[in-house]
Amino acid sequence: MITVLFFAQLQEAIGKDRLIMEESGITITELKGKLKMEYAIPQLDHVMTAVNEEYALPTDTVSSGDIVAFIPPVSGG
Amino acid sequence: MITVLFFAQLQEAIGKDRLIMEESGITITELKGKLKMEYAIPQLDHVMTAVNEEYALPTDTVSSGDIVAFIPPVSGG
Amino acid sequence: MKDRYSRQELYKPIGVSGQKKIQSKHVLIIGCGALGTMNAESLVRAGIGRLSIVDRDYVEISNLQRQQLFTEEDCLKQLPKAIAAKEHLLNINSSVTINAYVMDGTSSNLPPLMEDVDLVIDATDNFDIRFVINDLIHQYTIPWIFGSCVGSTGMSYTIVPQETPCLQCLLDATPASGATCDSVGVISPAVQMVVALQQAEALKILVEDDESLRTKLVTFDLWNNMFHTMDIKRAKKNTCPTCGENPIYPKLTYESQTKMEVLCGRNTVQVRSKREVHMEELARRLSEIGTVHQNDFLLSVDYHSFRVVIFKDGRVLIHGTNSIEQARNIYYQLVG
Amino acid sequence: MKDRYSRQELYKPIGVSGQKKIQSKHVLIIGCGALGTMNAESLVRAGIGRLSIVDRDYVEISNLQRQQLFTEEDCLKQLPKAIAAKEHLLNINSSVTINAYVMDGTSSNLPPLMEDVDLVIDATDNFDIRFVINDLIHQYTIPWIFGSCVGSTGMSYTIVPQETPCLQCLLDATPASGATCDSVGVISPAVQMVVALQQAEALKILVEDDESLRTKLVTFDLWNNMFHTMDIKRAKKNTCPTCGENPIYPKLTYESQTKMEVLCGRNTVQVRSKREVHMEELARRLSEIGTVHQNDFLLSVDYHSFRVVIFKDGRVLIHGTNSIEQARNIYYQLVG
Repeated sequence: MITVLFFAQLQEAIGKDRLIMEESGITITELKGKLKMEYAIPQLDHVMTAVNEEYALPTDTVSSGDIVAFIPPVSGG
Repeated sequence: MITVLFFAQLQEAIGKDRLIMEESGITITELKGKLKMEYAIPQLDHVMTAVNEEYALPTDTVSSGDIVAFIPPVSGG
Repeated sequence: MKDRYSRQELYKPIGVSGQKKIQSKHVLIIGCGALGTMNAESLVRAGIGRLSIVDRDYVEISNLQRQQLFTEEDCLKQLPKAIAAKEHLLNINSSVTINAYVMDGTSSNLPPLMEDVDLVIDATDNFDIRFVINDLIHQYTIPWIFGSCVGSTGMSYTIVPQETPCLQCLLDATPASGATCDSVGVISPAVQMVVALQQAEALKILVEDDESLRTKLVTFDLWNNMFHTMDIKRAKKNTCPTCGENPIYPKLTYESQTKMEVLCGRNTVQVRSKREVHMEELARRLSEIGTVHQNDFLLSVDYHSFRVVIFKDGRVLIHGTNSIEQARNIYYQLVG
Repeated sequence: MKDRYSRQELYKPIGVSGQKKIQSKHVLIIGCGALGTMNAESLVRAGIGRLSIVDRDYVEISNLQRQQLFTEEDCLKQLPKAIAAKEHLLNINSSVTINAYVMDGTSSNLPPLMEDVDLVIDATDNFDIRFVINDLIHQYTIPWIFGSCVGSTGMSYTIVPQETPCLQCLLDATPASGATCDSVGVISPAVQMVVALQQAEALKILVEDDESLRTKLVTFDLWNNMFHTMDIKRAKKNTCPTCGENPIYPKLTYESQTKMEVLCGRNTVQVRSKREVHMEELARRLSEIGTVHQNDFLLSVDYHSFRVVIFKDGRVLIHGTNSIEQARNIYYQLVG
């Protein structure tokens, strides 16, 4: 079971600010793939990913208990 | 092993913003007692205490792995 | 002017209907220092309907480092803060109704100002007045947003009568003393952070989106990069004298008030407070300001042209003034 | 005026010596909108020695909701933001030297402004210019503090050349599009929170307390009560074209610049950018602004009196203007 946090405009695409997913042992790329199948979130290709508050690479593996955050760069100012 | 976080003027009394202590199974009151023996922090009687980000009572017990935060009320504005 | 609030109306949780609500609401800000001016500017820019501001002070040069709105000219003119703020706020948004009250808010004079108010924002600098506000907002059933800062630290917490624990639940008694900006300083980012937390909550309350309110107390330290939230549901007490089942609003009684009196012919004001004084802690803190002399019964310190003597029972003598106003400022600056 | 900075000097990590350092430093703020005005006011109150501000815009009524310093009169006079800001800042602190540059910062005109600067603060509204700044500050070895906000969210991150990962490391390519304040709105607490984070870091850099710098990227959402930090050490790339071992500063080349040209006699400006366009995402976002027409090759939307056509290859036509300045604003407002 992993917790996925969504920031900024991703929240609107998902309809909430977090999801609990019954996943484990998958890569960030695979996780993104699953989310894209279920939700209309094309911009998931352009976000930063953190696992347990640390910058994550697409090939990193997510384990049960991890907290994944998808953080789209915000441009306004 | 517990992590103790100190806010505001407590940091100055302790000399740093956190301590790692080899304690477990003691109450908040006991923990405060130990800290007062070691450091000159009289104001520890007037602070709020959180254990794992939840408000704690003096009789609550702290276990290994817990994060305790001592938060003195700040009055300025 | 129809585009004025467009960026706020575009923000979905507010929208056009939320903006109309904001423009129909009345907010009371108690205190017009660092937190007060910034909260006031933020609400006036957001298009609040009516804003009432209470403050007893005048603009001083040492305020300019962190208190928005005020200019060097306000300082030269020694304008009361509430008056100077009102003038600048009207230049920013002439459509807002602003009531400026130059007075020392107390349990006697604040009640009339509570009528017709949708939200109270705490921008005070001491716990005496915060406990009075805590009682008043429960008596009048108005939400309020506690905020405070000192050094690089600060805290904020939203109190909703009948819903959340109140300040009395959280802090059993008035803290003996809190660090004050006059003893350990303050930097403006700490102010900005507290106001950000307060203003987000204020907008939620004004557009009636209570479900989004933060239910936790936030504490932070920007210099040490700490940000801590605390769930305080457990702090709520059914026996609380303010928000419990049988409220008596203890800080609204005459006896509980901090009293000031001029000692005739002595150029001295005496302060009598119900609060406990922790002598060692106070001595340590006041030593930042000047040489502290201490014995078993009292401690004394020189502060500007004044001599301040603090007795163990909470009584304080401020030598060098016959002005209760001036004494009160010194008292809260040093004791917090 | 010796008491002016007393509350900052009392704060131990600054002290009297830190205050002297602040007064000897020069900060460049790029952008003078919501983040820019608030950062500028904060630094001027703190007693910064010299402040340079770059901005291409004029004060508009929709700015007043969240952009500090500006008044209704500035708006009526249609003053350039940098000029209006300078005037208000000097009323707050006449001892600060302020340079106001009314211009569109680019890789061509920003380099001379980098000379002699101790710190750059990002207060821009698009990633094109942020990547240019990222290259420049590495070329000139100046720390900079990235900040951005939209809706109730924001982020900040401190970039120190030769120490931390840079913006290029973090975001492999310019984001195809970021949500902008003109499409989804913004509330002032989000601005205040970003500025609090930026200003705390700014003061640390100015007093040369580099050990206290935050080493994490902060993201928050004030409406949803989220605060998230991300350790980004792992993002640093030795092969990074900006901060790696063989820097080429890719965004400083002529080819990489976003180019604007007036199409003769057509009342249209054409924009050519190297950035990739994600049509679905853009369409979804622009539908908040007006009816979007889309086919396999392009999408179009009406915005105020303009018609904007965006092609898949990144080319954009802005119909209804012959002004490159105006077109540029519209471009960044819509595409981000």
